[in-house]
Amino acid sequence: MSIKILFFGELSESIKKSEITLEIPNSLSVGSLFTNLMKDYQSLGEKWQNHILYAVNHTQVKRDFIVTDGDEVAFMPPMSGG
Amino acid sequence: MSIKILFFGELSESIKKSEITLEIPNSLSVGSLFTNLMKDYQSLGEKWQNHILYAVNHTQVKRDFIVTDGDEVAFMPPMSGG
Amino acid sequence: MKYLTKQKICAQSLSIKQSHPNCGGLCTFEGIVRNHHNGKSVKKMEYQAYEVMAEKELSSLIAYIQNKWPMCNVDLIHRIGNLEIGDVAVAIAVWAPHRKEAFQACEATIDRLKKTVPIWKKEFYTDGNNDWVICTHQSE
Amino acid sequence: MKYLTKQKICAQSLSIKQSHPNCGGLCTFEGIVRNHHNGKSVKKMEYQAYEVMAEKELSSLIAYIQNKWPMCNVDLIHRIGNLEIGDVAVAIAVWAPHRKEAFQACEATIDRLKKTVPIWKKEFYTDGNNDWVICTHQSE
Repeated sequence: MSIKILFFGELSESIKKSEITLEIPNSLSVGSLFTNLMKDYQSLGEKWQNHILYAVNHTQVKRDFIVTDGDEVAFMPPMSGG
Repeated sequence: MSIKILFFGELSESIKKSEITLEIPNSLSVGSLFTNLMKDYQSLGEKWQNHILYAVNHTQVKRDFIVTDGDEVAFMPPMSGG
Repeated sequence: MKYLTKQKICAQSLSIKQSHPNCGGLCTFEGIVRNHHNGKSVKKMEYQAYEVMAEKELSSLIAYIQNKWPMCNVDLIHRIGNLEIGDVAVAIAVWAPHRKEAFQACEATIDRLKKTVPIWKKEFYTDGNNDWVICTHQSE
Repeated sequence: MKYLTKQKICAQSLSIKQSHPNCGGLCTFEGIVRNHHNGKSVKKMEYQAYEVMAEKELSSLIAYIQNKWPMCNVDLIHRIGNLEIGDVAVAIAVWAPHRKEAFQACEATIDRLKKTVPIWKKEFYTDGNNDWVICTHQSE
């Protein structure tokens, strides 16, 4: 299945990507998706592991939320608007 | 001695005066001054007795403050600005 | 007159006079003539001040607030005379490095203004009656 | 874009859109780019948003506040893109019949906005460095 993934703020800047589309064979949680994606960026992954916020289709979700085909997933640093 | 007296708000409207100048023989407190002046307006005097605020020369004072020659005394209902 | 005026006022006219590059927050308050009070339908208001003393008290009020919140910058203006529904009676602006102080100082300014500044208002109702407002100094 | 904009903003531009004759108080807050943060000298800021979600969260935020303070009317706007010192990043306006609710609801709006709306800011310092702001959600 096909998942669109968005990165924001420092996270996006660090991995030099703001958006990717991923083909994944099985359903998995947003938390696992993040861990898998961060394998190439180990120190970054560890830094953000406990602080990252997850959104699926513009709604914040917990790390065990399971993605489905066509979802738009966002990995977000803690918000700092205002 | 000569005292200028100002009335404000409902008090001024009720007695139909906003300013008078009074010649008084002896020093007296602003509280006594008010009681004396209100003799002609008994029900009004009783209504305001415990609510009136006193100022002398643009500074709020307590009812036992003694006026002196040339003072500007103000009798003020509770403030309602803003 | 410095803090009193008979002209229309708004918080924005305070803002544009000021620039505080170290301040990250601006909280403003406008007290507006509303169309009802204590269940009565209000048509207009008349504000009367003991002008000389009110100017002095408004100046003292600013000094008091800036002393209590030393990082804050406070400005204000109070209208007197005849006001219509929707007109701004008082406008207060507080700049502060952080927002919490801006909110606190702005609310403290309007709370204290109502207690210390010799201004009185008279309400004119749609039924033709009128009344001086007797302020209980609760939230209103 | 409804609540996000790349143009200059101010609370006054919210005010003039609104008329609430039953409201006696208007409290506004402007978050302004200041020239310092955590001891560093700031030159400018860049605000980035997850735009679709931010619009949705800002709309939800207004609904949340108006549900909690049913007598209040809330409007807001948040700027994104490049901001200079003194520029307004966010402007919030709350009209209420009584002032206490206006202050409470306005402060609650900016507090909650900082936690729920996907916007991030990067500070550019006068020494040439830059950093994304990591928000602790204390008063700032």
